[in-house]
Amino acid sequence: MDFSHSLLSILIWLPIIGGIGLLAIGDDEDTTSSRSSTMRIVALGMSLLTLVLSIGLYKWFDNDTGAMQFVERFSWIPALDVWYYLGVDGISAPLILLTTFITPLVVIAGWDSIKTRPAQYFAAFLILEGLMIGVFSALDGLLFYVFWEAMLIPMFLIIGVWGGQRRIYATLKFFLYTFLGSVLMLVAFIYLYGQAGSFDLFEFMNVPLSMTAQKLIFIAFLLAFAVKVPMWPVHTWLPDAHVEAPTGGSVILAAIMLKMGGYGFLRLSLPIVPDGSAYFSGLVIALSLIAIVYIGFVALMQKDMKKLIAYSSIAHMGFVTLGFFLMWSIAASSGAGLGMTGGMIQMVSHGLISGAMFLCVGVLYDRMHSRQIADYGGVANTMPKFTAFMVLFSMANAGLPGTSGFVGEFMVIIASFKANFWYAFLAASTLVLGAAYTLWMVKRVLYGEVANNKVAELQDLNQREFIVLGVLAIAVLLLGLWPAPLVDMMNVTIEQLLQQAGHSKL
Amino acid sequence: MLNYYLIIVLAPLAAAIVAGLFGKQIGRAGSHWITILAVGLSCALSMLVLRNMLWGGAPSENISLYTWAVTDGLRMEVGFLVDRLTALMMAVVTFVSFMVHIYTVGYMRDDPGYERFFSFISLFTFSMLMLVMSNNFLQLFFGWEAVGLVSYLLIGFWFKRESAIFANFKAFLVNRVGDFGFILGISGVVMFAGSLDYAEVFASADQIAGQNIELFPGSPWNAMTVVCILLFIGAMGKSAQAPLHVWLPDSMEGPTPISALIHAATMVTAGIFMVARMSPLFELSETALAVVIIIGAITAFFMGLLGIVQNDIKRVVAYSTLSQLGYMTVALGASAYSAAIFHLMTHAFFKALLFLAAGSVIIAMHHEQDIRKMGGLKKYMPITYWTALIGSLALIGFPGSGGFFSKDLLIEAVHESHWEGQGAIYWIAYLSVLLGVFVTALYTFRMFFLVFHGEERMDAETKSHLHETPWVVTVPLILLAIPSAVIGWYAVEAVLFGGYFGDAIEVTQRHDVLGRMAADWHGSKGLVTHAIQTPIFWLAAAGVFTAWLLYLKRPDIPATIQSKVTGLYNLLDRKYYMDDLYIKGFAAWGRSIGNLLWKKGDELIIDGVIVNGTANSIGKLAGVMRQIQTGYLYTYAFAMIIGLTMLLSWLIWFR
Amino acid sequence: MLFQAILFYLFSAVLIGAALGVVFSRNPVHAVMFLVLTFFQSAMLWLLAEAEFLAIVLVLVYVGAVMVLFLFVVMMLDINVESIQRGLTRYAPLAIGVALIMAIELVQLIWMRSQADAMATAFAPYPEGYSNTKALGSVLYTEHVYAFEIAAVILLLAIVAAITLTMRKRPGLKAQNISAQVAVRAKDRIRVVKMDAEKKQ
Amino acid sequence: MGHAMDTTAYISAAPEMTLLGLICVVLIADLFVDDEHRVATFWMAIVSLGITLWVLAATAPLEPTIVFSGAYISDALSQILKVTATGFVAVVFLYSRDYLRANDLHKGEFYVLGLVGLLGMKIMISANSLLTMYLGLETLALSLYALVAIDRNNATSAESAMKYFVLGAIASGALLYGISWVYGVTGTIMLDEIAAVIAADPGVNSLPLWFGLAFLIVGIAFKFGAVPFHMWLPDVYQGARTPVTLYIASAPKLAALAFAIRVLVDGLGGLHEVWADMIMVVAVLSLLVGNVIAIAQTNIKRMLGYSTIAHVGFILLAIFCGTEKGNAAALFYTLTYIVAAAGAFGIIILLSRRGYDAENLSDFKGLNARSPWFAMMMMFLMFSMAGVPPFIGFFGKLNVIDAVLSSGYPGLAVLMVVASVVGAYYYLRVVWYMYFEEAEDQAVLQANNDTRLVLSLNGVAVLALGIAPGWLWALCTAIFASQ
Amino acid sequence: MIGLQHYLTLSAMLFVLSIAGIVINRRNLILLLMCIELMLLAVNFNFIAFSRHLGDDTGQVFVFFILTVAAAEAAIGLAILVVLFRNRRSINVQELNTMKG
Repeated sequence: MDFSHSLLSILIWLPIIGGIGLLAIGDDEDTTSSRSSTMRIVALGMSLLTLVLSIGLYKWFDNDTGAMQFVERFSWIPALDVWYYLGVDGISAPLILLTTFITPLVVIAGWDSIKTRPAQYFAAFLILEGLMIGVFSALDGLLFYVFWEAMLIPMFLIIGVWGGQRRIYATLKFFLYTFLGSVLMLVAFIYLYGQAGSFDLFEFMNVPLSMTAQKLIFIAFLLAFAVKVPMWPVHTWLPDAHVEAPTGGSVILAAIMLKMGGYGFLRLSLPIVPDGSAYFSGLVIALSLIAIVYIGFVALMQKDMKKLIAYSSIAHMGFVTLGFFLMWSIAASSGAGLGMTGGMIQMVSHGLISGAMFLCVGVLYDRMHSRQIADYGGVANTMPKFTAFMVLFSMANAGLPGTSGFVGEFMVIIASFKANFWYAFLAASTLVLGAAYTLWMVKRVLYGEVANNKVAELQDLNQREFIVLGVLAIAVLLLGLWPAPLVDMMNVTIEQLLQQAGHSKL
Repeated sequence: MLNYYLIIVLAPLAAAIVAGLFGKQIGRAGSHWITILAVGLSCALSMLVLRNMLWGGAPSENISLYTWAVTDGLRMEVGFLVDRLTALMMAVVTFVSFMVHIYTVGYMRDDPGYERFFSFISLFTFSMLMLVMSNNFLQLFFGWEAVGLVSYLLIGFWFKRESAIFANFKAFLVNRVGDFGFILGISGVVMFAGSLDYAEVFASADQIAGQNIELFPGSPWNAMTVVCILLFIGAMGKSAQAPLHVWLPDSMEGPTPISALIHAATMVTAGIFMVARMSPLFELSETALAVVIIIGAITAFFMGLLGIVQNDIKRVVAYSTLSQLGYMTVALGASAYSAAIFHLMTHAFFKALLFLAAGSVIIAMHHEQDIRKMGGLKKYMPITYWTALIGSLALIGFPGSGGFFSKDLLIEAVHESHWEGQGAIYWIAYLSVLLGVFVTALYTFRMFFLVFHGEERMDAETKSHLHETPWVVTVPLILLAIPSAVIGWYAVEAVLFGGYFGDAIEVTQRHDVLGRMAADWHGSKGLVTHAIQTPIFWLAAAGVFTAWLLYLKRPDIPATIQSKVTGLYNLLDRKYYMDDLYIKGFAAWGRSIGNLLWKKGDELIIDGVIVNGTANSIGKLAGVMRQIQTGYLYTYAFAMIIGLTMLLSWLIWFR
Repeated sequence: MLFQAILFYLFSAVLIGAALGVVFSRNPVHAVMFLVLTFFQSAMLWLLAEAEFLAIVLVLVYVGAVMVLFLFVVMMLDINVESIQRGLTRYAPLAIGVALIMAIELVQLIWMRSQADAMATAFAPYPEGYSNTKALGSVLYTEHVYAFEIAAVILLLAIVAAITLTMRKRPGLKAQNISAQVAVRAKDRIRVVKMDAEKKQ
Repeated sequence: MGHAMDTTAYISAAPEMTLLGLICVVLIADLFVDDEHRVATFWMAIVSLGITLWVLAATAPLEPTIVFSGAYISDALSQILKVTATGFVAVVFLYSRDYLRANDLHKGEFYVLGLVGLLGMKIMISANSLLTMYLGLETLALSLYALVAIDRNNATSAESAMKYFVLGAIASGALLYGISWVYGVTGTIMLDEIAAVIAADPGVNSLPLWFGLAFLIVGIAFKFGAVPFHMWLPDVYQGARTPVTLYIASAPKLAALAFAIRVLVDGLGGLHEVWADMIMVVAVLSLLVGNVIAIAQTNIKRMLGYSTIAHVGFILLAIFCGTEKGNAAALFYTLTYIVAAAGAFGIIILLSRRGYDAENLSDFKGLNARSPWFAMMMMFLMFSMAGVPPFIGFFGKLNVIDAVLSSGYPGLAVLMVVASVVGAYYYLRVVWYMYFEEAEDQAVLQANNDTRLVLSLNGVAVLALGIAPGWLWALCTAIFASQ
Repeated sequence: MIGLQHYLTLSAMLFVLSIAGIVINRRNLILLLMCIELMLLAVNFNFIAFSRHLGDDTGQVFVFFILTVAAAEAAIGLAILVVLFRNRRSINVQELNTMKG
């Protein structure tokens, strides 16, 4: 059956409808009742169905064209010339696949660890999934913005309702931080709308802009995306949000929401304001490198596992922005694409790895209700299977070749060497720093004698957790050993993007 | 041949996966059988490959297996380059690995992590093979890191031990420092050569050497020098060259088979192998070669010295490994790549042998490793004794042993490598390796005498249980002792002078020391007979004599010396304070930087002042502004009046 | 003309004085009285400007009705005059300053910045036989009928609102219900209960 | 000016006349209804509004009609504002009924005053002369004063009514003073004639007229509750009983908008340059002051009061542009804002019960546990007010920002969005209390099904409108394009 | 020559005076209401003056309506005042601050 002409809409709305359905089923105080289990099954079914359908996206995706595929275009607000305009290319399709891949895992991970209002919990994730796919597939500025902002709402609730001790501080900080960033993007959009007469992103790309306008628009975009990525120094919401969010929230936040920032740079900043991007590329590179080194050191000292992983996310996302903005520093004929591809791969891979890391911490948290490294020690004695996964993902986090964590970093480091030796020098410091903070945590949490009675009583992974981590492990290894399918998806698009970004609008 | 290669590589991997994932199901015996068979198969096929190369005249093969990724004109592939260098390494790796597998059955008999251990060492074999068989930098780096990973896992095998998990963390980090340079080196290769493939890179070596890179504004560096030094930093990490050597002694926290396999015979030599493999590049940068030789010389001599003061049996061997790796590095720096590889090979055998022998002793001593508590073991463990003796003699380069050929010729090569513009570097290198011979003999036989001879210093309980170790332990010892003893005789000519490596190793005319030495080559027998005329022999003999004197004849002297030169002793005992520098220096410094950035940077400045500061000041502002809303009618009216007056004033005076 | 001017200044002076009295008098009753005086003076001034109808309405409606209402409330609420603090608000000086600024601005507007010549002329006198009342009456019910109806609504609204706000049944009030008292019958008041005689223990 | 008279006038003004007649009917009929059956008055009021709506629809003008010697105008703008105002007054009555009954306030006067207030709004909406505008304003204002004080036993209500009254009187005094100057300079009080005079004679565009304009702006700003003429607003919102607050917060904003547009755009459009600056200052101050002080509030009615001030800033900034787009944006913003405001106060009423007003933010704690559905509705409303898509509030802000940007004020646009972020905090706080905190009060929400239904529709409307805002925006632009 | 300017000036003085009275009064509310009456009086002066100056009766009609509305306003204002007094037993402006901030 070929439903490719409306595949994107299906992917967006199916989970959202599922989420609404869950809200309609409603919560039951008794988490073992048949209503509760129906609800879980609906949630899982919806997310799996979305995943299965999204395979079509991969299957029917044409690697040889840089044009938009699976395009849908209907008039939405004719008075403002706003269109319901969807489509994917090589940079959005992988991220959509990542989204559909991660969501079922999150649903499974929350299967019975969520005791309060599970229907709302799963509904929030399903709705969030739809909205995130919407962001990645929207080709109309306003539609993009609507999805972009709407996404904050379920996340706000997820952190706030099901989060930890300081959840309210964290979720408010998360919301306001991101909101502040994105409203400026909105102003930029409206300005562009005024210039182009339409919210169509391609119109935005074609409209001529003066240098001043480009600079200002770039700053607006930068704020929006830098907060989302997050880049130093607007990163401080992330550790708090991650630490306080429930496991599923952390996973989605790290795995997908952070990617929005990177995606935004590619989809909006580079093609719409190429000269502005060129002008500020040095700044972005500097911030990325600071993120890599500075945050590496900060992560080293974290006492809270989730915070450590959160900080490591920031450092890893530094590679993404670094890779994207190298193109203006590279004089050689090739290499810019390598950085950009590397950044993209890093996004996908970081989605898998950080998600897996947060799931690992979630496994421990479900049992011990502590995230403090000091409360653990010698977990390997009681949880060998878990240890195996955790070490694998830690290694991936440290960028070990053979895991997906390596691929993007490798490409970006190579590309940055082409730009400037010292860029590469600072970027490569993550090899040491990343290993230091990740493995130090591994050492303190997993290894050693059993630290206390609580650790002694830990149960190893149950089947559900095993499946979740196993699936992620396979993905991490597969992507690490054979990234070609993913890279092939992006190549043409990135080439085209490079041309677009390299072509001055002045 | 591709199928052979694939089996060689994948058999250990498959075995590792099976033993790792289904260890509980297939049981202990199942685990060791499957891994031993797999590695045995690899070993047999590797031998076959080597045989085909040596006698079958099989050409070197460069096979691309699959495309890892292609982007932006850069092909990243996975493939095999099997030439003579590779074939040799494959044989060595799989053979030692095979021996260690067998040995492990005995050594780890009572360990609860038995299946896991077999899985790991099989995985290691796979990784090492990937490293040596790679035909490109990407895969090289993959293998490079994968062996590091397995090394990490195995050093920390007994993860309950605080010292073990400290050691594995340290090992990984120090290796990562090396890898930091290595990946930059690879990036440099890609930048200047535009490819990751060995063949293409080597083909454009001249072109790389013709370029400059400005590391600092205004000071151009030769691109080749930069690339080679960066690559060599990677080698320094993996092959534990000073100052990145600190992890290797600590890695002795791992089970002894691991020390033998990974931390003596194979993984640590990856750096040597890599430099040899990159000979077409290193040859074009004398600066880089000078760096290599200096680092090697320092390691060879100074690490040897440390061996003298160690009391842990494995640590002594470990320092000896460091020193021997230094020798190999010196050879590389002298452009005697073949000599380095040859020494690598012989070293693999005899050092694995020594480690396994040490392991055997440790088993017998019930995991007591302090040589001061041993002594007179000769009569209890004859097989171990004799094999250890063979290993020790090989190590000190006793004429005719495997180590003799490799080391003697290596030193000779260094002696010859006297080309223009080297001056002091040459002399430092040469003297280091020469004096190193004495040191080697001293620490080797110090250990040997303390363990096997002299009075029995162990406690009665241990003593009552002393007996020779089971056959799974002794058979590998014997099987390793044989090549340790005889390999030199057969291989030396072919490897060093027979052009064995063919085009696998490239040496420029100017640096071709081995070529010059070949002129004076009179066969292995000649070399052995002339051994007595060389200073090397006498230095070694002096070392053995000193050891005998100090530790058997007059055991009171060492203590006296120790008390006389406390400063020097402390320097050695504290390993030149290198650990202190790293742990109390860099690590502590890194942590305090981290703390500073976190507490002051993130929490105080960014979060405290900027983020929450803004939020709080808006909150405070709200608190202040609401004061205006006093609740009094006249205030409200007054506000209106002020507003009105402002509007009027603006109209009348400012518009 | 001079006479008119003299009258104008006289009335104006009294007007301002009375207004000041309203603002500054200590006793509310006095203030009301001053306000009445103000209105009277205004009516005079309006008469001077030949707006007779409004002058009379002002006196009738304002003085006659509204001011009486004010007075009534003042009396009804029975505010203790002595207890009322004499004094000005904290920022009275500031307020007076602002008021002065506004005064200056208005005066500047009226005397300097506008078309002073055109405005300085006296009002053109009405023609003979002109009746201010008649003129206003004629437009009030024709041109301004809509506004007039609205004014009626406003008055209705005022009635409804005033009643809603002030008319109430006091919850604690004890009142007689005469008709209920008259209608009462004896048998409703007394109930005869039969009971057995008490037995002795 | 040949103003149409006779039957056209009566047909045009039929909605007002019908309403007035029905008010009288309700007023008299209420006398015969005892307290137990007061709900009859409610239904009569609802029916009256229904009839008015029908009359409105039946007499919809095809083109702008000016009648009653120029005092009355009927056009597309008046039509949409009247329809909306009528509808919202009905919604207010519906939301209020149960609350009033529970709190012994269920009197016919509430409905009568509410209807008279609506009449006042309509008069303002249809005013073409400054006189009718003033009279409409007073009709509305006097009803509101009385409504605020309607709970006679409540000292707080009385206090807020008093403040409202005094300040309102001052404002209308200032307004009248301004009108007098405008009249003195232009010689007329008809807005269309004023526009004509300004267009014909550049000489009148001078300081005296500007002075009059400044005083007029005071009146407009007061009606809207813009800084610094806003101070009555929080106190009145807080002090009035919640149904009254609901009333004040919803429909009268439409009248204020009509007031501003009729006077500033239709009448004094020629002075745009002069009033734009003044409006801008007032609007920007409103944005900042409203959003900032709202953060410090603990009483939700007061908080929403300050939020209203901030929203007014947006509306005024739209008017400030002086373009068709700006006016349309102002209309759009006002319409969508009162949908959200009505819903929010509706939910506050829903949470209240006998003798207990859910006035404090903390009363919203744990609402999600008590009633997930209404918690979600309140969340929709809050996010809509905060301007988060896909709720309709976002499109309101979008259009205003668009108008401001296309008039060439990027700095203002940035200021507006930053102020929105500050504002988002206190809306989020409501959501936080509802969802993240434990309930202190487990009482079950009591409301009739019709109230629940309408309230739900109201909540869903902000989402539905947000998903399909196109028609409304098209309508708003069409209204101003036709003028 | 008594003309427009004189009346306007008088009106302005009344207007300012009434405003000052409202702002600086810290005593009772009735006084506030009276000040408002003064303010309306000032407006009326303006209208009458302009009406006479322009020779146009509209201004006077306006004054008529202002008087009407002012009466209604006064009635409602006093009603509120009475309600307030009943609840508070005071009409002191300074005690009227239960809501603030």
